[in-house]
Amino acid sequence: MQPGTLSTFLKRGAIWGFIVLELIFFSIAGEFMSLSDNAFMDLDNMLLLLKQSAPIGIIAMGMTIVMINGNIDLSVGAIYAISAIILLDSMTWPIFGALGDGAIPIAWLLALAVGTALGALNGLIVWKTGVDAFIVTLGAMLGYRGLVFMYNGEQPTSHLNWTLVDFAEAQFLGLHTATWFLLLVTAAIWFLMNKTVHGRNAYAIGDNREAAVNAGIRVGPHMMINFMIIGFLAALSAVVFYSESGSVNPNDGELYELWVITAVVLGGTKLTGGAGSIISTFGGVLAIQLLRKGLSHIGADTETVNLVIGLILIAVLFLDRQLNIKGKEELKV
Amino acid sequence: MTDQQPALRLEGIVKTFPGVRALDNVSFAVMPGEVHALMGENGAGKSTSMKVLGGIYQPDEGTIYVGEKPTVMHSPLDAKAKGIVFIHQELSLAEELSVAENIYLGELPKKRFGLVDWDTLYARTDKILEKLKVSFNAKTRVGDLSIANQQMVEIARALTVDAKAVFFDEPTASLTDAEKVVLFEVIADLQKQGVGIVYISHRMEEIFKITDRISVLRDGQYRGTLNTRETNEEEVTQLMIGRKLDLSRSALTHEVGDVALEVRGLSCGDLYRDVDFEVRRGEVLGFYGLVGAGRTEIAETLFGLRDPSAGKILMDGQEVRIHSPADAIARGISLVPEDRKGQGLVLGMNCRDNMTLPQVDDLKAGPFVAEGAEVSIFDQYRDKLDIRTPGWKQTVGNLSGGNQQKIVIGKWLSMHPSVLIVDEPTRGIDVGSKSEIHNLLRELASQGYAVIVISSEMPEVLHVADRIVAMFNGRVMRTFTSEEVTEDNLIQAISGLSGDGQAA
Amino acid sequence: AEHSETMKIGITQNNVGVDSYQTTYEKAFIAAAEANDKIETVVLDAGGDVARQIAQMEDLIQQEVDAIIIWPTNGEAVIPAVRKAFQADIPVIVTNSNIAEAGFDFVASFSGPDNITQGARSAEIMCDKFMDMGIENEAQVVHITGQPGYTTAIERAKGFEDRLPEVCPNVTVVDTQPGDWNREKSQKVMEAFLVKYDDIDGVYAGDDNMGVGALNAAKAAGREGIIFVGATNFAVGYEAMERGEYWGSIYQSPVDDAEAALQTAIDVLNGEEVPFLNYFDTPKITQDNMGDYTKPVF
Amino acid sequence: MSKQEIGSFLAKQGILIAFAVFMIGFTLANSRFLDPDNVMGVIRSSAILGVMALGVTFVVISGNLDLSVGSMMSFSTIVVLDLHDKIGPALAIPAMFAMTLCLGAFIGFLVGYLKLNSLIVTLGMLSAIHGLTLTYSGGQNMDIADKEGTWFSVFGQGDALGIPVPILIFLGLAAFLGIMLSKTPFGRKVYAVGGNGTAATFSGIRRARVVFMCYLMSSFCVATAGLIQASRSLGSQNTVGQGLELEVLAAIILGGASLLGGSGTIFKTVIGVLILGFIQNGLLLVGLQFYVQYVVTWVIIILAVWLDIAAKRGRLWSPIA
Ligand SMILES: Nc1ncnc2c1ncn2[C@@H]1O[C@H](COP(=O)(O)OP(=O)(O)OP(=O)(O)O)[C@@H](O)[C@H]1O
Ligand SMILES: Nc1ncnc2c1ncn2[C@@H]1O[C@H](COP(=O)(O)OP(=O)(O)OP(=O)(O)O)[C@@H](O)[C@H]1O
Ligand SMILES: [Mg+2]
Ligand SMILES: [Mg+2]
Repeated sequence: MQPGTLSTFLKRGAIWGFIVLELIFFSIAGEFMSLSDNAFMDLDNMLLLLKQSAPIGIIAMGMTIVMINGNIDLSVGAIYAISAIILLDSMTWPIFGALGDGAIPIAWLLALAVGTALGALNGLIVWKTGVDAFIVTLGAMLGYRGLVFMYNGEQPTSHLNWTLVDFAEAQFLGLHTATWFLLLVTAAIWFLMNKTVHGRNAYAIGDNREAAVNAGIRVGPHMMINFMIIGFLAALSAVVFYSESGSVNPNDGELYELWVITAVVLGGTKLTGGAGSIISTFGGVLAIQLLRKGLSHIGADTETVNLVIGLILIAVLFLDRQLNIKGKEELKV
Repeated sequence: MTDQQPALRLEGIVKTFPGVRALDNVSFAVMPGEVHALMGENGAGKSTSMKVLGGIYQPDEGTIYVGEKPTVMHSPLDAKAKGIVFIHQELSLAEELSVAENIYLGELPKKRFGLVDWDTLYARTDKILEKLKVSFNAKTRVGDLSIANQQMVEIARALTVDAKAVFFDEPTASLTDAEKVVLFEVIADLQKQGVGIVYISHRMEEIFKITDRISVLRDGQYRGTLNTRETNEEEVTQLMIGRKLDLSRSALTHEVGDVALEVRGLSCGDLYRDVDFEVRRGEVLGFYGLVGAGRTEIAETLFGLRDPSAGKILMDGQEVRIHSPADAIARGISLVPEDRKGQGLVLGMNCRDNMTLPQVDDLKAGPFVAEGAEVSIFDQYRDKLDIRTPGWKQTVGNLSGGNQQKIVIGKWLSMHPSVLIVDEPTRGIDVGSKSEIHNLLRELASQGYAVIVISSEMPEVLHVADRIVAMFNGRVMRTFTSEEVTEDNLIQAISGLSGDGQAA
Repeated sequence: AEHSETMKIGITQNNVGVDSYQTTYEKAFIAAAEANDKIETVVLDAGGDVARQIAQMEDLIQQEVDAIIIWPTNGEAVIPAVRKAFQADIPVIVTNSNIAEAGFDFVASFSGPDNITQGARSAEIMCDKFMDMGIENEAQVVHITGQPGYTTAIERAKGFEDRLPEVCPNVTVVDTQPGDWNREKSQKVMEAFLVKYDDIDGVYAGDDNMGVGALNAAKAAGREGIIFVGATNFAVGYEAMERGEYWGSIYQSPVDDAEAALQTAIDVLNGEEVPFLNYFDTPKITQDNMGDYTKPVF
Repeated sequence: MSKQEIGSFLAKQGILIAFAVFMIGFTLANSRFLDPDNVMGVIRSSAILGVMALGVTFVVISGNLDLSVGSMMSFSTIVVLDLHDKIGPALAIPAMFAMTLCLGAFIGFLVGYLKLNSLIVTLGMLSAIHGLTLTYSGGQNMDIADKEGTWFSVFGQGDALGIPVPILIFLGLAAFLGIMLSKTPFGRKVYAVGGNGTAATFSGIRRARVVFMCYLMSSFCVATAGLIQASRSLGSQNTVGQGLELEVLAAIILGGASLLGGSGTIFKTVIGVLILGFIQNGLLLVGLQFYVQYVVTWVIIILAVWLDIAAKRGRLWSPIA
């Protein structure tokens, strides 16, 4: 084993170690503190965990690309809400009325198209104006949210379609529909980032934008494509979730960006870009969902949940840093 | 070669930046199969010419011809498509990616569906690496390579396309002699294939060794082209700086005083072990060794940036513990670091503020920074070091590479240190300024400073140092006095074949 | 079912941290549950997030509780989750604000205030006062609503705006802006209203927190004679009424709310007959009758 | 003036120009907009956000972010209101400042000395401090019992020389911190650390200490904002500061500071704060829905930052291919 391999291994595995720790903790604590007779690690509960990870998880995959690319997207929560509105509202449009359930795929496509377009708009602004993505998407987070409210005022937008609900609630090979989407997206994005030229260029641009420009990579369109991907995935997440719930509040998806970024960072993606792994992001998503689920399993109250989630985030960051320190002789900067 | 048409020609190029006329009517032509040197002082406009050609900047006036055709270079991509390749002065690599991915950055071989063709990629890379005789392989992460090896990766890029013209901007600034030899072979190869080569360097010996013609810029203006075989260093220098240079070494006109700094048995993990040396007031101590020998790490330890794992540091006979640069500065140690962009300068700050940064706490009028005092310090060192800038308000990032380096040197000289450590002080510095800096270092020593010079250029250490510490692989192999040292025994020592028989 | 042993009741609340009504509700709920040794509870908070609430519903179903009480974050989005509980034979009691009609089939009972009536009553309180003052034909009112998107906010606003023209057809509502259930936000909104309109006779706020924010703005601007009416009487509102600065509100106790919900759940589990819409009473409270009510503890 | 000079004038003053355009636009739309009472009112209600933005400006220039200021402000407000009735205002104020500074010191320690990423640390603290506040208050609103008789109301409601005290605090603090940032060695170090932390370390600057101090200043400003807030309404909900962190960031960005660190000034932040305040107020006066404000803020942020960097680089469109 080369020197450093152990710490690399530990680092890569840190998130999975953390997940195991959570599982052990909640299983034991659950024995004493939970009302439920079912164990925390009950198979059904774990399947639910995967399903419940889907809304954040699907977006997190897109965020990983964007962050590896050296950008960030704070507007995903708003895109999620807009796409949801389009999804539910379009099914009630008179032109699709005659189609019955045939309107469903059209509604899906419309929602996905809108999400992709909003992502494209972010990407285009980042590309053409050269304004930092953090600022562009911070603005869009407000602006897109404004659009959400403009669409239907403060009213929720609802359309409960039981066919859709049944589809969303279905289980195939034991896994829920949402889980399938999450797994498919994870696999697809993993493939994109590791096997394709686009993916490798994303790493290169995030690592050293100037070098990429000098090497003739078309950085602008490349970034725009990534913003379109995350827009698409935010919409897909909405499609998956709202197919089941059938109603969207104008403030739905608020703070999603924070949860998503948290998951991605827990998974070890560098905030400055250039490094990150899809599989670890998946781990990050599970870790967060597990934490939420576990805390409610043992009956922690609101203030404790807030406190614990905040501190754990910091603790994991700290641990990650400790694992990364090479030794005492490291340069002190 | 006279009746051939040029591979690439510039005509009447003008490029201005706010307050600076960086290129003022520059014209020259590169023939296929020639090595064409571009020379000039720091800030003369060499890198800017290159960036104009590469589509990174658009010229305000003038025309670029590729072959006979007037051409607009829209972007680096465009330039590349037209067969023009650039090896930039500043390393331009993605550290997290592999060597192969960096070499083929922007043009990874593809299979169907945009998939990376890894097999082809590695095969091609291996072929290039073989040519370059390097020790790393295609899959190594670039961030794990030494600076010199990273430079080799950069150079490897020139070999990936069928280039019409290749530009090298100071490629040897951080290469060892062995690697230079390889580089020159590569250049000769390209030359044979009829590629036009533009070679930017401040090192005369290289220029005269490998180039066919020399074009000279001064203050953004074209000063003429010379045939290398028909000219000499003196003429080129004169054209570059408008006067003759005195290259003689100022002899020691003073007594060497007592020991200012002493290091005993100093070790730092695997980086270096059991290092002993001392430096006296009035003396220039050189550190010479191959890249990776651990010299920089010793300097960083002395400057409080690394904690030693064993050994002690003594100043004026007293053992001292230095935990931070602030400690080091308080004890009168200054360090001119080797990486000016990363470690030396705050690029977005102006020249004055950069120069006075380490002493900003001491330059006070009441609770405020005494800006008048700062300006006068800046003016003093601008004159002393001949820094070319429109004024102290200029953002340092807009200065040419060499002038940036001078700001860093000025920054630490103005601290009046008792021990001055300079790490690769003349990397990227033009001949005129280089000899000025050498003289300055000698002069400082004669004023009673203890000076440590770390350099990878043998002529430089031989020229400025009174004694030379030869390092190999983290150990001191031998310490030479200037009487003992010869090129041969120095090379032996730094290759691990110690002059006095200690094998490594 | 026969429930001689302990009953396990799960509750998922909307957003506990957001105001003291919800906090007091949670405390009262836990206290009421602890007072009854036949009951064990799992108390969850959705933090205002629909997705989290649905996940909590799924968790509660998976934990096989005997009944679920839900304070919906969105009255429609939770319907499929409620259906799931229904299909798992777990009775669901909706509390505080109801779910949409499409879900009524899956719900055992709703227990809570009638927000539309509350809004209407606030309109009546205001109108009556205007009549006392003799300005019922010219009065201008501004309306500060709760957090956009929340059922409670929407229903109260609807109740108020539908009822006011019925009782006082000549009173005009000149402007409406949300105060997000937030006193500070509401103060800012009111400041702008005060600049914009020289003549404001009444302010209706979706709850007393916002009402008091608006009152503070009016006091700071030195504008007097404005009639403030709110809803969900908070301690601050009660105090302002004592000082004679705030006219009236709707008395709604989170303790009643919580106890009613728990009792409804127990009744359902015990197989008793419960009305489907189990409203608890939320009377009008004004400076005139406030002596009949104790000061709220929240 | 040459074209270039116009360009650089626009670059430096662009935000002021945008500000002027806005003021004129709103005045045309509603004549009361420039009413002295309204202007005072806007500045006064911007003071709380403004005071917080002053501190965060230091943090941002030093190259970090602070997303915890909103929930920290809720904490300060709740604490000082609670202590007011328990130990009296004279003791409550210093006690609250001490507690808030402890939080700031904790964040400063994590980001400065342990070198943890500030985005994530302050995100974590956003949640953790909210939990802390809820634990402290038990989730209840906090109100002062005797609202009429306390001198505590002076910070939020008082006047001096005809000017509301919050405005005096805001502008006074802005002047003080502005001078500190632009004229003192500490200010210089903040810029250096944000511009290039490694180079700052190599220059003998104790980077960790500088970052630590920036967070301390930030928490000091938050405590001051909490004081004004508490004094203004003499009672509060637990969520009073929620979401302000983003408004603070928006104001600082509008002022033209780079989130990468190393640039920005207090003066520009003040302008940014005022722009946000006047937009909010202006739209309310014009009678537009609150969500129009979101869209307007979006457009303005992007235009302001775009024009700013476009003027700096001398061309409108980004040079990236
Ligand atoms: N982006 C810029 N903005 C303003 N001035 C610039 C910019 N780039 C270069 N300059 C100025 O243009 C002049 C030429 O710089 P250039 O980098 O071409 O010099 P050089 O000949 O490569 O010098 P060196 O040998 O030091 O690398 C210098 O005075 C420099 O300060
Ligand atoms: N970017 C880098 N990332 C990781 N390790 C590096 C990097 N650069 C250098 N090193 C390692 O640090 C050590 C010292 O490298 P360096 O080239 O600075 O040596 P040096 O003795 O200071 O020589 P020189 O002064 O010629 O640079 C080597 O072991 C090298 O592998
Ligand atoms: Mg150059
Ligand atoms: Mg070195």
